[in-house]
Amino acid sequence: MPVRVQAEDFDLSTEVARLRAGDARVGAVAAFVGLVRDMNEGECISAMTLEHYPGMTEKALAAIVAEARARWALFDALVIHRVGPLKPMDQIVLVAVTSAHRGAAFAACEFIMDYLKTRAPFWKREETPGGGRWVDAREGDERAAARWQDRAGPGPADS
Amino acid sequence: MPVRVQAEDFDLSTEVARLRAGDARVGAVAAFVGLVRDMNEGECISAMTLEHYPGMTEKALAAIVAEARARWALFDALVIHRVGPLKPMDQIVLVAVTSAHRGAAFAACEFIMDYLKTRAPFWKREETPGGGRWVDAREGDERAAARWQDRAGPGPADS
Amino acid sequence: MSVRILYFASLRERLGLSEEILELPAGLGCVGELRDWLVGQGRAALGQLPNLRCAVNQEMASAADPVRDGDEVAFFPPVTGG
Amino acid sequence: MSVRILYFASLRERLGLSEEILELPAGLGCVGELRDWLVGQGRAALGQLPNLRCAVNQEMASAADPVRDGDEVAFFPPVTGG
Repeated sequence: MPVRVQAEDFDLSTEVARLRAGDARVGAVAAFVGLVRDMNEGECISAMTLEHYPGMTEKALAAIVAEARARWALFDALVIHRVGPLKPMDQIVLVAVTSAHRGAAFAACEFIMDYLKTRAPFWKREETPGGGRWVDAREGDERAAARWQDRAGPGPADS
Repeated sequence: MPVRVQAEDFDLSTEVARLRAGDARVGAVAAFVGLVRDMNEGECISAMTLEHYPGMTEKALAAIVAEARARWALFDALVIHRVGPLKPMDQIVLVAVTSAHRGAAFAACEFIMDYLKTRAPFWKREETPGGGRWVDAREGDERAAARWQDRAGPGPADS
Repeated sequence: MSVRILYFASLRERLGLSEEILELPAGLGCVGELRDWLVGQGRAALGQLPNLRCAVNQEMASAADPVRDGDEVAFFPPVTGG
Repeated sequence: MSVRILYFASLRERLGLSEEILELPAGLGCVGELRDWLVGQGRAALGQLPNLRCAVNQEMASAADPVRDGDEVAFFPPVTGG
């Protein structure tokens, strides 16, 4: 299953090893890990809670992975996203993709993160000294996702 | 030390954990692992040997990392590159970077790989059924590295 | 017709409600009409949230998308995962 | 002047030589002149390799870069790591 939404933590090496297990065609693994920071928008963060929309979240992530696989020559792809209470330095999300070459791997991994940020139904609530607050969506995330609409295919590193 | 050239294998989780240890400012880790494939240029690969230029290799890698740190707001960066005999599915190279945001992390990680591919003195010799052969440099790698000359700064995801 | 309605995140908190099953009056054809009707039924926060987002049957939807009997309709603020 | 010369990868194999310390004749001012002189001294592979690359004192160099007494000069094919 290329998509997992879970409260439990994950181990990067274990997940990447499983993703490429036995596949000697894989020349490139690109991986991204998102983490809880102890500061956001100038305020100290003591804890965070991630809410999601069970059912839709998994479908949205699977659709994003399917689109990445349609755009780039990937062997496999994995998204793990945690939900529930988290604290600074905790891992939030893992995206990992395997490909023959690095250009496709980097592009697909960043594409999945950019689309996840704008299309997967997760919401962050942060605890600050002034109380709890829901994180506002960042305009930069919309721009990051929009970049991919002009970029249908692989970059120069794939030739 | 952000650069290591070694015969020994490495563990992705251990290296990433060490890279971000205790730093709660880190919101994003981008990592790349390059692997030995069992096919290249249409021929089966049974083994590979990586030669390097001791001394210059470490300097070249350190210079590439320094340039990445000058271009993007990174907290830390790591390059591990193996040398000596390797076989299909073995890990060759790890590049990992930490940043507050994913745009800088992705860009810096891909930049380091693109520059490493064209500027760090490593040479691959592959064993094929027809005998040993030195791998030819790929024109696509030069183009991938050249892309960064027009891109001085962060991308849209960093705003 | 009967529709299951879900609210998430800040919207859920403001409404004090995560889910309801409502019998809708005839003539409510699209998501935008449903939203306006809900505001009139006392779900005022639905009219106050800038950039309100919506999904119908777990797919992102816009105000003009149709709502049919048995649908699951969700309202929520812009997503902030990752 | 005395210069340490290194050869790597396919060039090392073709020459059957990884390193030599040579006393150069006066008037050899740059990397390109050194390369041509070495070809004349029997290191023919140096003249046959397309895209020959060079480093002086462990920094990438071009044919016009100077060579000085005590320098470490390396010749090699384009790099293929990663």
